[in-house]
Amino acid sequence: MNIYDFLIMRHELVLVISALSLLIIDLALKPESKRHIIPIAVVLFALNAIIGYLPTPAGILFGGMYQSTPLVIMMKNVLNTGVLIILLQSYGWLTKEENKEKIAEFFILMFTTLIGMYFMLSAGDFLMFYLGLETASIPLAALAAYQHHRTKSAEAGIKFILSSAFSSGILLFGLSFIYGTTGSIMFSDVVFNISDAPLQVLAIIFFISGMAFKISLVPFHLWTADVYEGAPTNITSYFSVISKGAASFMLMLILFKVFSPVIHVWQDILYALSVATMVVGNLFALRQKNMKRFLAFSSIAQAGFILLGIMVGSQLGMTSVIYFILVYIFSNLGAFGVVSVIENRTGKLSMDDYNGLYHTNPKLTLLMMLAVFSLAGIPPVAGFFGKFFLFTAAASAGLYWLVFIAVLNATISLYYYLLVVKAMFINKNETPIEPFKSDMVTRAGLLLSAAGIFILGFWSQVYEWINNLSVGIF
Amino acid sequence: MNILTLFVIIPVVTAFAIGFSKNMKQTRVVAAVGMGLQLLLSAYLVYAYLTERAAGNVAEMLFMYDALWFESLNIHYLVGVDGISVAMIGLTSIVVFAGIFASWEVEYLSREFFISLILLATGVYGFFISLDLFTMFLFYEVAVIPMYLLIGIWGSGPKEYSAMKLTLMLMGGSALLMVGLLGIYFYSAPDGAPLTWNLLEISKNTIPVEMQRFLFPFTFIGFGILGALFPFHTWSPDGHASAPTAVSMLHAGVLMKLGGYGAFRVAIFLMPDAAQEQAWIFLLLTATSVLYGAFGAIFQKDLKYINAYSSVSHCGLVLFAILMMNQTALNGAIIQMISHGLMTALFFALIGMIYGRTHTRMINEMGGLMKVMPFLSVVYVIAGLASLGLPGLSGFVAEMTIFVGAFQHTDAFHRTLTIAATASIVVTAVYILRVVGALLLGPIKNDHFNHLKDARWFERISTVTLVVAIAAIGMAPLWLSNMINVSLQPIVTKLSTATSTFVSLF
Amino acid sequence: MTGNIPLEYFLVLSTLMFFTGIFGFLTRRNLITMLMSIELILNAVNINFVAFNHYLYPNQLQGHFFTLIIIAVAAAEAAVAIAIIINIYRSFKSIEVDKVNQMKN
Amino acid sequence: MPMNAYSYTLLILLIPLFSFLLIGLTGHKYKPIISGLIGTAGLLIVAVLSYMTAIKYFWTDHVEGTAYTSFKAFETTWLHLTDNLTINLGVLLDPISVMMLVVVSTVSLMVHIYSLGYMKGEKGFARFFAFLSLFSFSMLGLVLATNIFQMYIFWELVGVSSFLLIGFYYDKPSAVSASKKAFIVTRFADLGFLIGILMLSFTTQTFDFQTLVSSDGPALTHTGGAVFMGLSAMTWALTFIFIGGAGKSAMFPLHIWLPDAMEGPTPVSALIHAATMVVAGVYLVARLFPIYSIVAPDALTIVAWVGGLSSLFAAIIACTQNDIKRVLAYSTMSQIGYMMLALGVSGYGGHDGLGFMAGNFHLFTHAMFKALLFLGAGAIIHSVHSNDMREMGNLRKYLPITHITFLIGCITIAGIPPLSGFFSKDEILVAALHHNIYLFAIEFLVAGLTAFYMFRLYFNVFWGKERHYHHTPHESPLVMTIPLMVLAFGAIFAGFLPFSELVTSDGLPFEAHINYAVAVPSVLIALVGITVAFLMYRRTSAAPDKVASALGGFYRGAYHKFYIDEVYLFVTHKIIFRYISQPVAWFDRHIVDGTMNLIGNTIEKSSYLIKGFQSGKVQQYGYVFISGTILLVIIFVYLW
Repeated sequence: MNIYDFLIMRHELVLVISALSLLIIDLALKPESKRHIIPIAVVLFALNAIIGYLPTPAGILFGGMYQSTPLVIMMKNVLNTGVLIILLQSYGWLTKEENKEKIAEFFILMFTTLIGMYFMLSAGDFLMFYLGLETASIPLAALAAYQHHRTKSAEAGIKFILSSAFSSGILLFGLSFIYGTTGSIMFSDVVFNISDAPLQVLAIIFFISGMAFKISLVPFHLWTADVYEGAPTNITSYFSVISKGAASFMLMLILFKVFSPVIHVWQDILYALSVATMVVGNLFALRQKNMKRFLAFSSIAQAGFILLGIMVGSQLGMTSVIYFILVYIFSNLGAFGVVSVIENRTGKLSMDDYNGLYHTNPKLTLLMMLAVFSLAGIPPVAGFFGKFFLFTAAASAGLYWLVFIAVLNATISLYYYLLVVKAMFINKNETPIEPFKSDMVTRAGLLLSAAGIFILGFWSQVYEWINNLSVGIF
Repeated sequence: MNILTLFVIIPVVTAFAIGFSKNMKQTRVVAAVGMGLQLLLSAYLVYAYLTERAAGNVAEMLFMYDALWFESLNIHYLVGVDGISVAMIGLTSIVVFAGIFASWEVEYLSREFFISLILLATGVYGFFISLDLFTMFLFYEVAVIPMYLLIGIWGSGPKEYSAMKLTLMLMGGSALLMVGLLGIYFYSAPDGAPLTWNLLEISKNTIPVEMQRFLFPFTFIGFGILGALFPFHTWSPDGHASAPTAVSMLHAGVLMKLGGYGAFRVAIFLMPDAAQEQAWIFLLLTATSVLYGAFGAIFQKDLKYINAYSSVSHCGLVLFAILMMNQTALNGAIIQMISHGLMTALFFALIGMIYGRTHTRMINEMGGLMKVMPFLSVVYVIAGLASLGLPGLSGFVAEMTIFVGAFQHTDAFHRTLTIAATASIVVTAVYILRVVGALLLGPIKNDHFNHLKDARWFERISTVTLVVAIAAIGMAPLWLSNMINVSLQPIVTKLSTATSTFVSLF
Repeated sequence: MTGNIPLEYFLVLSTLMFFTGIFGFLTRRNLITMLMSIELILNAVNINFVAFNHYLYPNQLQGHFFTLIIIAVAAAEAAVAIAIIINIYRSFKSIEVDKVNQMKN
Repeated sequence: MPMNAYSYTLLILLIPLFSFLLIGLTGHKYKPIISGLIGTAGLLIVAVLSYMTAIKYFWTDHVEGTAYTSFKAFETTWLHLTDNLTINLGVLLDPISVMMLVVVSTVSLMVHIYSLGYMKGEKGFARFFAFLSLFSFSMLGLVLATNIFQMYIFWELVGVSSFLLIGFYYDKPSAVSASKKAFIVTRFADLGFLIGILMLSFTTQTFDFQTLVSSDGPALTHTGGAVFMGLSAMTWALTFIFIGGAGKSAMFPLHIWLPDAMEGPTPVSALIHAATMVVAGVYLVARLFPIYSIVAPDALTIVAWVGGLSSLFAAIIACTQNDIKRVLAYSTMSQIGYMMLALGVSGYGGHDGLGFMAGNFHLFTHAMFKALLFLGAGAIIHSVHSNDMREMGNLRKYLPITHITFLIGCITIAGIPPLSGFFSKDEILVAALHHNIYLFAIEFLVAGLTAFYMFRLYFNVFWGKERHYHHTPHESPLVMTIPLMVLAFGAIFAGFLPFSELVTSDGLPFEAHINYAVAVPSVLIALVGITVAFLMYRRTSAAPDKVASALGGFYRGAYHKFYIDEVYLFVTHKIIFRYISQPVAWFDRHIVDGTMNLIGNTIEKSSYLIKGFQSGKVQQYGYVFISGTILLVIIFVYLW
């Protein structure tokens, strides 16, 4: 094990270094000059994001506990992109007076969670996986409770930490049985000893429900709405895209790598979960007036779609899932970006406040429209392609009826997405939100997501790139 | 640059240009110029197509252009036209051109209005030129969505409700469609061979019959919903009633044709066996909607509702003819699409213009308009006569081709339905004359009508364009029907390969 | 030393602990107590791991390691949780779980 | 005979079309009278061309003793339907089409000239002449049709031009409804025609008349075919086609539109609803006559009986009407009944074809005298400004020319020799007698009735006692009286045309001579009718009312046209409108649309139903969580 081996885990290393350095810098800075942290952090992260794309040898460390494959690296890069956008978008919010004391914490915590996710993604055994999972979720709780003066924020924090601890308890209970029945926690060993013996199926179900909590699948989703609403908007967007995305990747990896022999079991389980998730998520989203809760439920419904790709268990499925999540990152961040910008300026969160937005802030409105259309899967924006490929994947496994249910749900979801468009374009409003201009950085963040929504669909090379790196189980 | 791609590029460019226009005047001028170009281009396309054919080019599709898009899924940007698509493109250009002028005086958010209108047109053009199922579906949905904003923002009456209903029902249709298309894709090639979205490739291969049985209803109904297939037509009356003039024109005139076109280009063409087996169900449905729409129209009082129901009847006839699945009937179906597109667009244009003057669409509140606005009234009468199938106007050609074609079937089932369908020409006459009588003739009901002005210049452009087209087809239909006939050959041959036989009720 | 106690006993014990923890989590009104119930769940898991390791796979240590890690993580979790609970107490003047119920539906 | 010798006949079609377009598009630009002159001039040329054609066809180009051939002067493909079936447009020349050519162009020309005076000062003068030209174009196209589909095309066109002309006074509600009625009733009949065409063309795989009627053609050689309800396919086809003819020719029970059609300007009634369009049905049957008589005799029987009954029915009603135009309308219906019957009782070839000849003969003469009568009535109305004969009387001293010509018309229609009506009607009676005694009886009776109601009209208008008119009636200008005289001339001498040598079922001439056994009684009964009318109406007396009350219910029934209109009204409004259309509309709104809305609402509702799950309590979340897990375990571990 020489020094170069550490290059294999460069994502994590760079992040650890940046987190620590931020900590130190933060100590050095005086309160009034703390906001200089932001550029430094952003630059550091951008650095990380770029380094992520440099070519590198895939490899295995710590006797297989940590393994980095091109696929995983690609997943990390996808997540990096999202996080970068989030950082840009949260500039306006961070520079507010209330936050100036704890800007550094924001970055440090966020980087830490990211480190956790990366370790989780590169995990070679359940131990590393569990470590990563917890490293990812515990700081998230702190982030959710970031605005300690807002009771809602604290409530979000406690709700998240309790439920996540609960869920990881159940997940671990499943893992313990897997260990008991297979005699190993190494993925490479488990895969040979796994079968559909009752105890193992039970273990798998416990495991899946633990992961389902992170991806917020019905019926393990109930925390989502409250936490999303309570947490600061930018954190919410982090929850909704990055942590959900990482969890889905992980679920997919483990199902494909470890539980591939029993695909017939988990395919049915995911089938049930995905139908439930799509339907319930949509039904809840229908009547939400608070934009954050609305997006929370819509993202639950989206998770249902993600399962379509996962349960196929083939290269096509994996590609479509990764591609969809990439698209979903951009679309959701577009929507959340607009919500957060407006919240920071006016503190308004209700859909009714958006009435007549187009007449005062056309650019934001257009971005919002693009975003919701992309979420609804309307061409020519990227969301359409993402959804279409997911459906293609599902159909490739012959799950036509599931596809049908899914598309019907997409239609239902279109209804409430159109409600937003309706509010912004059609509804009249005596006191519309005043016209305003955000700062450059935030604008850059919004622009980036808009560009993603627009280009990603037509830019087929992205899809092919993902496809070449994706591996199926068959 | 491939000529067909221009059909997508010009509108997009126009939309962008409109985005930069300063005021209403610039906006509409830009729109008019852009769509005028489009009209010329399609005229040229017709000419180029005919010369190509005359030069002995017997390829199934002309002006093909193929670009690989998503390699791993074998998705291409593949375009090409045959006589049928050329005809539909021509129709689209005419209607859009007329639509621009019909909405010359949209003041509220005029820029956005024209942009969405033209984007809708883009979708339609793209749909008609695509030979790749994926691209086709993409453009299909592109065409459907701007509808929501167009109706929701610029509409009248219960516009939010109608817009939402229309959008959701059409999207529900594309839900069915999605399943159908994916199924077709995964059986597009014999085992081992690479799958393809390419319409022509798929048509060379035979989809397993049991899969066809499963997929055909999805595909046909999916398209049928947009083609106002009974009982999935109810988006149409409300939608049309609430939509602004130009949108009703485009929607009834062109967008509903996507349904018929797709139903026969995709559903019938690729799955002839299932089509043969299940035709009887849909024949019953369509025959119903032919009469049902006509009878429904008799009772309506709102001009737009009357026209919406007559559209249900006429589009029902289109699907009816498609399901007859012989060359003549198919030919008639295409001509009927064009003819109905033109005349219903003309109707909606006139209704919009009349409404803009009288501020009512209730026929019992109007009367004697012939005196005050002779031009509009005469054009209305012409449209009416076209709609009830008067010789010399397009409607007659289409209907007669359909009836004669449909009657060539030897079995009682087809013929009984045909005769039932022919009965619609009487009912049509009834409601058309009812409207003409109540609306244009008779004494003037309302004094302030006396001060109303006749058509302005742009309205004249809009209506005359359509009237000329209608009359041209009606007087000299031969070239059109020949153009279509040639292109129908491969489809008919494909249909004749169907192994399974028609299931007749009696 | 534990040689004459069969594995099943440990499993029964752990399962009991597991469900006790869940029961506690679902029923206790006090946030701290809920946290403790979660600890119960985790410890049930720990027992599982150690027992399996000891009885079935004596010649390896994965289970033991896992247990240690779980304990450590549980501690960290508890730390953050309690920090938040203090925060909760500040804002709600109570650590009754039902009071923490601003956001619903 | 060379085709190109006749290709100029295409002009006969094109000239009226051209003048229609010219007047229609530019008519509003210049003085109305100009458009009138354009139309008239066009028709004049057409008339000249038609006479040329007739003379060329019947005499100069015809080799003595040979059959009159039928040939196409011009033909082009209009629409290509199937491999066998193409719709052509062209000009077909044979005895009947040439004869019709003469009839149409003559009457149309007269009406054009007449209208120059009659319509003077009307607003919409140009429009009127545009429509007249359109009608002439369509009618000529119908006459010269080379195939049954071309005939259908122009059939529809004459229908619409009659619709436009009936509704000429479009601000008069009665006119509007009359035009609607005319169009829809005929449209309904045309549906029958269309279905007939579909059947015929399917069985024979051709539209072309020559192919259809050629002795070795698919139609005549067609035997039996699919039998439905005991009748062969051909019989059905031809019956349906006859429905179309019956509709246009106002045969019972599709006649109801004709009386109302009198709402149109009188020249229109003369042209369309007396001389030309209404005989289209007869012409249609005559066109397909060989098929009728050889392949589908049953259909021909139907034709005969429908004709006979209609003529009786109409004659009875005509005796009771007071509106002079309506009287004429019913008499038209009755006369057309004659023609139909004549065709119906006729055989094919040689002297059996007497009825065929007679039918066309009567068509010819009737066109003359009925146009004359209508134009005369127009002159009367023009001067009195009323249609009601009860408001007229003793007009002979005000309108001498009209009086004389009208009298000629009456005598002709009554069938008094040597005027033309006598000859044609006599031939019909002879044919009927040979074929079917009952029909003969009916027609015999009708002959008497005809004489009666015509002279009732005559005496009422021109004799009787003086009424006071708001301004003294004056004779019409020359432009109106000249056509009267011309037509009177025609009415007198048309009878001497040797029809039996010109227009026969097989084109070969045959010997036709007066059959005194029939002629004498028919003349006598006509005289009887005249005398009765004279006694009753020479002076106004109580006699008519006495007779009316004596007849009682029957009279009332006849006076109300036997309530046929009411029946139609009931069927359309009560049945179709209320019991089909209204339910359909309701069904669409509440069932079909309701289902869609229901789906939407259910989804909305259910989203509120399940909102309880999101209670905001962590423990409940955990509860749902664990129960979800356990549910999965139960399903997938135990049940699977």
